[in-house]
Amino acid sequence: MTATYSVEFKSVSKFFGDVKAVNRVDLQVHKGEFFSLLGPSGCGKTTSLRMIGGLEHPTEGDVFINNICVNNVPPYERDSSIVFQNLALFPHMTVAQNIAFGLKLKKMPRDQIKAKVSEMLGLVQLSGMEKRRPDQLSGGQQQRVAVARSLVLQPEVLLLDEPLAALDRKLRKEMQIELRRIQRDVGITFIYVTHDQKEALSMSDRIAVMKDGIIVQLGPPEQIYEQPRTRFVADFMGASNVFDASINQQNDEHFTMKTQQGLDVLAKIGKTLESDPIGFSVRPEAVRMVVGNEKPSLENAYQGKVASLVYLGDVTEVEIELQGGDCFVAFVNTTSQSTKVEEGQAVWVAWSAQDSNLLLA
Amino acid sequence: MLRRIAAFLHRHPGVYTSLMIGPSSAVLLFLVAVPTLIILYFSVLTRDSSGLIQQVLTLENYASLWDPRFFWVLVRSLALALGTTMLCFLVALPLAYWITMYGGRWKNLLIFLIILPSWTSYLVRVYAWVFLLRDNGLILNTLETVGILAPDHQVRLLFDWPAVLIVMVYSYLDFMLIPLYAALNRLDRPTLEAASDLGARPLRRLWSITLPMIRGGILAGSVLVFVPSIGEFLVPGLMGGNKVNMAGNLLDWAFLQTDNWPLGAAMAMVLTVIILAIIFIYLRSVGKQGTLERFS
Amino acid sequence: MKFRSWTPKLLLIFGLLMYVFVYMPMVTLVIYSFNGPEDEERRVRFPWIYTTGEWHDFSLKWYKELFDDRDMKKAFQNSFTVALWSVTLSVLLGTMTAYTLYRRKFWGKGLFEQVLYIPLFMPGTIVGVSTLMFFRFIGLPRGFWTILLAHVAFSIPLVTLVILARMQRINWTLEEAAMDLGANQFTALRKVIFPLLRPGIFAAGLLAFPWSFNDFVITFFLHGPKYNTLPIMIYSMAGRSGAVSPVINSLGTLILVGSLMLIGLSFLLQGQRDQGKGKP
Amino acid sequence: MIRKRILSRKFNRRQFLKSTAAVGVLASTLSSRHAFVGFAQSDMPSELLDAVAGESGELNIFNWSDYIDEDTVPQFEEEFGITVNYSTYEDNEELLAAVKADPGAFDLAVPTQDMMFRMRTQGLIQTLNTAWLTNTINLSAQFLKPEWDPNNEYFIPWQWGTTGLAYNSALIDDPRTAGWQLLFDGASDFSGRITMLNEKEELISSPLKFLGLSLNTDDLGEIGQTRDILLNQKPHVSAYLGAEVKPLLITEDVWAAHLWSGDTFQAQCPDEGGNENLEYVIPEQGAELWVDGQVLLTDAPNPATAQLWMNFSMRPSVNAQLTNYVFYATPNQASLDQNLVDEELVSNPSVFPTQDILDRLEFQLERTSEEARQLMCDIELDIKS
Repeated sequence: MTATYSVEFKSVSKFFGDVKAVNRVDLQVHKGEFFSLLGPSGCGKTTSLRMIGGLEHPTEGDVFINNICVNNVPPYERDSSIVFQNLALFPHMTVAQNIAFGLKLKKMPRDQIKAKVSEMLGLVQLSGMEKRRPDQLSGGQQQRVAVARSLVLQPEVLLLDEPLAALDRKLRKEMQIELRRIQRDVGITFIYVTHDQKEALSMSDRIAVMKDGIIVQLGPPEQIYEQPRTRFVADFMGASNVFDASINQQNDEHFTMKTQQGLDVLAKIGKTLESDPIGFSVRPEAVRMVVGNEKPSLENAYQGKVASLVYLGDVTEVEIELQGGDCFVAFVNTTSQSTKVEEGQAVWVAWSAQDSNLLLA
Repeated sequence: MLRRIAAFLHRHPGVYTSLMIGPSSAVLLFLVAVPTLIILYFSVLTRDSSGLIQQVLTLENYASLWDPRFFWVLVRSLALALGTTMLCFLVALPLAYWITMYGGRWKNLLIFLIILPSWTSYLVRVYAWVFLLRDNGLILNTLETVGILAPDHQVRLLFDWPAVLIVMVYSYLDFMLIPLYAALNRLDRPTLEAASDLGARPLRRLWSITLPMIRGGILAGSVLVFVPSIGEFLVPGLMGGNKVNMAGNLLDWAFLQTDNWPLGAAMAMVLTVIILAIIFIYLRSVGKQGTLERFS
Repeated sequence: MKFRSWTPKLLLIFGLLMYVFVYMPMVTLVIYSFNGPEDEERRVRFPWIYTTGEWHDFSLKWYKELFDDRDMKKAFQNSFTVALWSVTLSVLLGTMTAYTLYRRKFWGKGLFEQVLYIPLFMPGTIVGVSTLMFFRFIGLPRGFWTILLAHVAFSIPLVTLVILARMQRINWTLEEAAMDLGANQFTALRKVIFPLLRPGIFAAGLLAFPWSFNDFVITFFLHGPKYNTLPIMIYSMAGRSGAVSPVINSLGTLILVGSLMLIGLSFLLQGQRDQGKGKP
Repeated sequence: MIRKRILSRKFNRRQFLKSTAAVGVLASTLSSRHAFVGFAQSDMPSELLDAVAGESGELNIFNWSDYIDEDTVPQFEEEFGITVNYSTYEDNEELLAAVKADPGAFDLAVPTQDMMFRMRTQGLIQTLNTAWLTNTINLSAQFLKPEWDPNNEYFIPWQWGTTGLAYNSALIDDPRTAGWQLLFDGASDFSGRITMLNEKEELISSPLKFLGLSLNTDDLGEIGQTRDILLNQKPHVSAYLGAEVKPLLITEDVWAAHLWSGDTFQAQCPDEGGNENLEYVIPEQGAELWVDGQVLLTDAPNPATAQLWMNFSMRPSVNAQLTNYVFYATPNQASLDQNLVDEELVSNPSVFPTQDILDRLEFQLERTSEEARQLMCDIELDIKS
């Protein structure tokens, strides 16, 4: 018996003229999962979402919802619902009318609609706002209405297209938590499109990173963050220490990589690699900076001097230039008095071989 | 049922598009494109001596248009249309400017008041001009009373081209005013202020900043006034006393007075070609945004 | 700086003069509509004499006659019927056209747009004679249908352009949202796009109705001897008697008052809605 | 019901109807409508009424605008139970174009005598059943077998008039007012104060008469002479108008006009507001006499009803009523004999010219020469371009 997926792509492509917006993508989204599509603009994430919702028709391949091919099912008959980037609340209807819109089309009896709407308003904490029009609500409230309007239909999957992009930082943070809470409460599959890696990391069960119409890496947030598979993912996830390097030596446990500046770096292999690595990355929080002459007892340890200091509040970002010319960034806890350094000061840079993440082509 | 249709149309968006655009395409095809071809067809038919049309092809109708009299009527039409356009522009620009800059919250009302008269019959208003413009009419009498005209003046307005021009400007003013107003309203005030700040005198500013920036509106207004006024026939007939005739009067003459459809069709064809050329050049130079300007 | 101070005043004077220019014929019309014989019951053979300039007496005679005039009623009815149908059809087709032009790509779209704009510019005389020849060619006798068809054809571009302008201001994701929430294309149009488009449609109707109601030139060529619209009737009455009958002036005055009331009402309704919107 | 309506109508009217038919109506309304139609047999032959009964009960009339008394149509409708659809036109050419464009739209029209010729040659009109038209006997001798319709089988006269000269005697004190010289020789003296009629035939007739020629001439040289006369006059002509000149005559913007008799009388308007200084002359060189008559159109859907109307129109009372309303002359001798026409009209020589004036008048007939017609079109184009 095959597993039931909420959403499945089988070799799905979407071409707009010569532009391959989505290129032979295979994807499975599990039931009840909070799944994110992450990538820069134009990577095909929104197009993928719209194909699930039925607003775009795949050029090739099949889209499944609940193991049923929905290629020829119009959006209004699909068991999915979208929360649009610009929310698309109907400006001529009240909050209650907006939420009831889909239910009315389903010809649900009036009293049931009323009950459902007030239940939904409770869920998104908007009770008492039924009579207002969208333009009388704050950004966050509008957000909630949009989510409620879709959720009230109890779709198999809720599709969210960068719904928080227009909000300010603080509200965004709140809404992230709120969305996650709602998703846990209702247990519906969420597919969330975003270009903000922090948002994806903080909310998702799994993340698919897309680039040029292809999923380049798919996995849980920790994996995506700690073990970016390619240079693109590493860059996109905000890693600062990314280096081109080639294999120097290899044994059962370790690789030795050589950077262009001639630095030899040790990396540990967890599993077999599909192709030869072309570089490596080290997360700044894994890099240790040690003041003094004593070499730290980690596999990789090099001497350099402090090139710049950027105060970030709780941590200080220290850039250290090694003798070969490579630059490393380390996050140093600001509160620790012992690590007070100045520009030009000589320091050690060190990290464990496990933290050297190999990058593939 | 409707659900099935909707689903079908969803799968076949081409069919949906055709259904949506089909009726108006048919209307445009049969009432704009085909009639133009029919003009062409009638213009090469023969009219026999008893006035009946014979299906004999001939170019004679075009040949008989090669007559200085037709030529002068055409020139007069173009000249009066051009005069109307220029006068409309000269009058509408300060008016539109005044409304935009000093209209404040009355702006919409002021524009609306200009359009309002067009709600009552055009004919009645045109006839009213006869009584305003005649020798013992309100306008000349007022000018005499005020002393602008001497009591024994020989100024005549009615039944000559000044009357035609005045009433044409009256009829077409809003066609010019609205695009100009729309363009001026969109004008970026800071840009004008920057120009003044950089030392542009008002007239200089008008010439080198304002006018170029509302070019689209000026073009739209000019075409909307110029082209329809070429074919005008009511105003020159009534105001020109059937002396200052324009192309439209000749069409009326050929079709309804002398019942010579082939000749009239040839005239209409020549006019159509001229007008289509103007529209074509205009659409090329501003694109469809320009046409939209009048209405947004 | 001196320049600045007199420019607005000059413009103001000019502007007021322009309003005088625009309203002079209207005022004449309204005044003459009240100029009648002392004895309102008296039968007047040549009512047009009361519009030649001399002031006789304030009289409501022409308003009374207006309501008794069988031909006038008929012509008014005809004009109204044509205008109503023409507006209904052209708004329907124009909305469909505008929607398709705005939202869809199709073969021949460029050409379609070019042809669409032509009627906006074409002089009425040419339109009149060309459609007249067309109708004779296909053997459709002149009358209601010829007028209506021509009016529809020449209102569609007007309506389409007005609605297109409005469509530029619509958030089209709403249509997708509606479909996503379970509305098919038609329901989405009806429940979401149409309500948002309503002001545009209203504006288009407001332009197209008086256009059709008052059109003289095209109708002149197409009306046929048995189907008179109001402008045609005014033309023939005025042509025969030499002046517009004061009865027509009273009709013109009533139409003016009616449209003012209509506009005032719509402004009022609009205002109330805007106020309602403002409240939290 | 019917009686009540008719009584109130009749007593409200300015002139009380004296015709036998009207009395008959009053007498017969005690019974049903059929009975009173039956009564009208004295006036209308029974075969005609039978034929009418077989038709649709409607009548489509196409007439000049403002050319009928307000009560004529209702009177006919009430008497015979027919619904009349009444449409109007402004000039003969419009009539011709309309009849050609919409065959079957009308039963009868009222062309001027020369247009009747053209319509006949183009097969647009059909012969009448003279046996039905019993009231023909009421016609004046002049119209009773005229040259253009020797058997009265095409054309039933409606009203007639002349095309002459209207001028303001207070503004123009000039011996040239006796004839066409006022408008041609005197044009420069009254520059901008004179108007000419707009219609081609009328426009060219006046210089022909001025030259002492027949207005029916086919001689190209003679017609050609009018071109120079008209072109020399053109700079001084204020406008080429039809009836639109009437208000301008009243306000004295126009001092002299080439105009029809009835319209001049309207501008003089004895009722009120007219200009009493207006005079109408039939120029000494002669002028055009015309008569508008009813014709039965070829594709008439209700030919019998149309002829019923024609016969009705020849009732002395009905035609007198027309004359009293439109100020043109009645072709109905019986109307005059029974003193049904207002005295002020009968005694006015511009409406009913005296015999010596009548001798100077000429009917326009249809030109047979295509060249002459072409030349006239060409001259008209010279004036209008």
